[in-house]
Amino acid sequence: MELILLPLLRFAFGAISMAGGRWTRAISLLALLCDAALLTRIALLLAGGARLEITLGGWADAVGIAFVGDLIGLPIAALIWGLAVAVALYTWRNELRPYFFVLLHFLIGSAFAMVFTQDLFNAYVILELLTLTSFLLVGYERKPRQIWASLRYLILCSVGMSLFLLGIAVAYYHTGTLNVVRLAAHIAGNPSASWIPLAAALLVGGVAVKAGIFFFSLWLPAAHSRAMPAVSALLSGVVIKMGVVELFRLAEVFPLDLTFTVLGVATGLLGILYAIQTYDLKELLAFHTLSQIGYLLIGFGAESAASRLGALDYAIAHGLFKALLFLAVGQAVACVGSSDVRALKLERCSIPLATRIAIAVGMLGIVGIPPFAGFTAKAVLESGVHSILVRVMVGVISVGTAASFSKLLPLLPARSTATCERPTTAAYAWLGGAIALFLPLSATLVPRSILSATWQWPAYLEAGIAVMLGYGVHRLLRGRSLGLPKRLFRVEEGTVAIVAGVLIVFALLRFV
Amino acid sequence: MFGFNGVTIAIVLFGIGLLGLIIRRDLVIKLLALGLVNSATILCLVSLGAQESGAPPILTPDMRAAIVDPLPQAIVLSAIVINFAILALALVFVMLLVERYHTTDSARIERESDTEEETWN
Amino acid sequence: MTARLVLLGLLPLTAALALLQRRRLYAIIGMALTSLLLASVFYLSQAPDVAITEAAIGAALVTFIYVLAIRRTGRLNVVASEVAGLMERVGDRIQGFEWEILDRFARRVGLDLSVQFVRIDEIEKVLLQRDADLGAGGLLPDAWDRRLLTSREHLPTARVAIVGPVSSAARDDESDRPSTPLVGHLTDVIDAVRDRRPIDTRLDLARFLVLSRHGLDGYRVVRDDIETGYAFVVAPHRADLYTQLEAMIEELRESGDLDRMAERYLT
Amino acid sequence: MIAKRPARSRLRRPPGLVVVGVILVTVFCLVAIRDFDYAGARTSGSDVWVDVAHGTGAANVISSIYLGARLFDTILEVLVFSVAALGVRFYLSARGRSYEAELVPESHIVRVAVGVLLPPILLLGIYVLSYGHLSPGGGFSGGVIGASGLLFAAISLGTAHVSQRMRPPVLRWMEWSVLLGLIALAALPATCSLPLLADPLPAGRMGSLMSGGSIPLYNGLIGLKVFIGAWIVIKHFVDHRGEI
Repeated sequence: MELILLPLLRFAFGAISMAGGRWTRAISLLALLCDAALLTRIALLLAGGARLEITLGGWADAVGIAFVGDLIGLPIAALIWGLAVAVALYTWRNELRPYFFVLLHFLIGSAFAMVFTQDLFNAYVILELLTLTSFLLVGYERKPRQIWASLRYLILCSVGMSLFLLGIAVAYYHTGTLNVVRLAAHIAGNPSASWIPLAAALLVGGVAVKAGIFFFSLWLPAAHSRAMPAVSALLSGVVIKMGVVELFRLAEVFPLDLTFTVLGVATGLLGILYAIQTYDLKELLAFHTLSQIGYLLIGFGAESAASRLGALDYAIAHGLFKALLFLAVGQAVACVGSSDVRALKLERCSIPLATRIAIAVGMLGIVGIPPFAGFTAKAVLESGVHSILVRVMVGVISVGTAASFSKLLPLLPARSTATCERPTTAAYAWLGGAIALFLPLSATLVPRSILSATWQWPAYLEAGIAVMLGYGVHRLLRGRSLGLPKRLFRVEEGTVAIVAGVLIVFALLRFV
Repeated sequence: MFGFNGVTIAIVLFGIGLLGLIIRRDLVIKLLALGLVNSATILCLVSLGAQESGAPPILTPDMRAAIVDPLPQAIVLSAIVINFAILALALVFVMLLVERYHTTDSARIERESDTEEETWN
Repeated sequence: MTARLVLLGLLPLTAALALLQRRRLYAIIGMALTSLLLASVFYLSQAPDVAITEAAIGAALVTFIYVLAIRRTGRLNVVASEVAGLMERVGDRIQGFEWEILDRFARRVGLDLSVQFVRIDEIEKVLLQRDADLGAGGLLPDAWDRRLLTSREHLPTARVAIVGPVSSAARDDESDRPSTPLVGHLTDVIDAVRDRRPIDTRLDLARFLVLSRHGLDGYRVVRDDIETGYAFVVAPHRADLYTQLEAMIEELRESGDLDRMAERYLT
Repeated sequence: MIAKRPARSRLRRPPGLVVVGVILVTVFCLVAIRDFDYAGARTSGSDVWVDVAHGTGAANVISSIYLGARLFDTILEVLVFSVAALGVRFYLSARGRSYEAELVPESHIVRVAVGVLLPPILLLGIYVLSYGHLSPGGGFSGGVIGASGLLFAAISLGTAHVSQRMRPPVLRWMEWSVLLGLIALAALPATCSLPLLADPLPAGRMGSLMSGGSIPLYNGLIGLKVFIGAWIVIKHFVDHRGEI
């Protein structure tokens, strides 16, 4: 009941916001409060040991849409809520049209629904609603570059969703169900049926377009870096994560360990390489989102409880940090008037102090410096990865992260002569608080034994070495371009890459 | 295996749509190709249940044959509407791009938007 | 069942043909055909619901939207200010001297003529926004934006300055007074004359004739000496139209048709 | 016509991508057709849905799934449609023309034709909508058929003419209130201790107009919503025609 009420209320608030008027902002606050109450209630029910499973409308299990609230869904729902609050605080003084709030309500409502749904076609519709709302939000300011970025986003996502629907067709034809759990039971009964690789490749490929996997999501860098900061934060923290959530669901149905590891490593490495190459600050963050999704996939592909928990942990930590970074960087860029790191460096005095502190905190968290949540999550994730090769790759990605973020170091130390202070400190404080709170919270997710095992000196040492090496790489490469092609990110290349990606996933499942 | 049936044709249409998306540069035709890709999946789903002896999924007092599987048809209705929504919005965005770049050639728009100086605020 | 198979076989053909078209309109029509075939296939696949929805949305609505969105290459969009004798509405039809020229011109170059009437001071904006190809309706050749192309004058006219109402302390040296050209709609001037409000404006001959029907007692009317004439204004993106239009006006003038038309409409 | 020839060659896509694309797509199609393993129609499992239809009382099994067992999908779909209408209006109206232009009516015949054709089209829409639970059709197709009738009127008489009847402030109000009504209708069962999205009304005698529980209600609301949404989309496209 609470599970479905959460999205439905958001939709109702969205419908009311369509009317416009001066109550729009008050309604968005009311929506946040309602969400908080419902989420608390769900958390209490779960803590009380209840298993939250409903079929919408009270229909039989075989015909209705099933919603399940569990310990994977709840933290992500909490993350969505936290980011919604941050965005509300960040845009508090901005002049926004009711239209913006309508889209926001719909986006958050559908994200809540996505977290709980167990139905493949329901997931398809939700993902489409997410695509459309986020697509409109990217183009909200109507700058031509934004429009072009979001049009590419729409086209590629639509191709991806068509692949997903084709996958649904294959799976439904052979099993007669759309429910993930029932599908898993079917496949467990006959794990070598010839259609399984095709269905898995289509479903995974389709969602991967939305989830920010490198082969598939070539629209992502442009869309994320050109949107307005609040929207970028939501895209990175919420919309992308919904694709990842669906991938995790699929991982419970199909044997996807190897696929996830391969895709994760490829995504991580390519994301990092492009991040090192670019000097556009917002683009850097966007490429980073890719590399971090790579981490998540590696964690989920490692097939151990610890790494999966670590991945979940990391998904939330990344959502918080990346949102903080996008918001802070957005403000810095607005103050300086350019998103080029070199221009920002020259004008760094005009960036407000709070913004620079926020950037520093976000950086430290993403790079994985010990007291921050990023470190814990990363350590837990790595503790579950047993293959040496994959561990090395994870290490390389860590080094790359440090290297690409070293570019931001010169921004930090300067006396502030800020002239364009905008009252967004509350958003930073909120996210900062969430990050600080996240440490004890993650302890409730991850068993104490795993947690204490990771807080050991090898992990500290590893983090330290990674940062040092990263800085070294940064000094070494300084000013030199890696020569990676930029034209990869066009529509045509994106389409070819999606088809190629589906075939690769298919080959991995079929022949390996 | 390679029989002549709805599913096969649907997948062929899907392929044609993808090729159109890759080969044609005009954005309007790209959108047409995207529409074809979407319609192809719909054809695929509808074809899952299509059979000669089946009856349409509408119950009448004197049913002579069993109805075909209605679920794919029901979910396809949602997909058609969603595709329309996507198309309408994509066309609006193409209009906005034409207003700025005076062309629907994706390569040209790509080049101009890359060289364009972004003005913040 | 054979019907269904035949239609299924046609689908890839029409789809491929549609996507191979060079002209967008043909591609759109091809895809509409494909959608229609698809709807019939759905109907024959025991899916009448899907067939209806696909026919209503996929085949009809989507096609309409595409056709509405693309630029009609076969259309000559004229933006005009309404002037009696030159371009005026009579019931559902438009007639006048300039209308006939444009009508002949559109026929000659094979375009459909479509006219939008706006206020005279908005014509320039419309043309610069590329919302129309050609401006007409008693336009004088001077004082247009430099990007617009002004055709040669097709009908001589003159400017008339109207000042007044003339008070007892009227000055004599009107000739070197700076007088403002006509801005806004003719109806504004007419309203002012009716209310006997002071005006100081210059009108072209055709508009002056309309105005004079409302009685100009008490207003001083001075005819400019400078010879001028009516012209068409062409939007910058239709330079091709400009040369053709020039050639055609020249032809009409030489054949004497222009004079005959002027006689028919303006006397 | 002003396009410069030399610029084209620089913009030409490298043939490599096309070749790779053709090969990959072909392989994809072959693989998909082979591994789909399609061997005739799926027939098993339709009994479940017949039971569902008997539960809702709607003779059209599709609409009993669409507005019964999978109602949540449909609500989301209506939201998608509303978002589309919202987006079209937001992007096209703000950059609207800054001058008033009146389009000259094409001819007398067109006007008469619209007068003759419009009522039957609207009637057909209403029929398709209100018999959606008994025969093929429903809210979406009914709404779209009605809106395409308006499309004819808008093209031939101008949108201003049609907007005199369909006034924008009223439409705006209806737009959100119908959506809210739909969500409220879905949440209503909670007040009589049924699960959300359930159907509180009696099923009725199958085959009669007053059957199907709340399905005709949903059809009506969705039809209204789609009619308005489609009209908004059409209006803006007619106003901005010929822009690409």
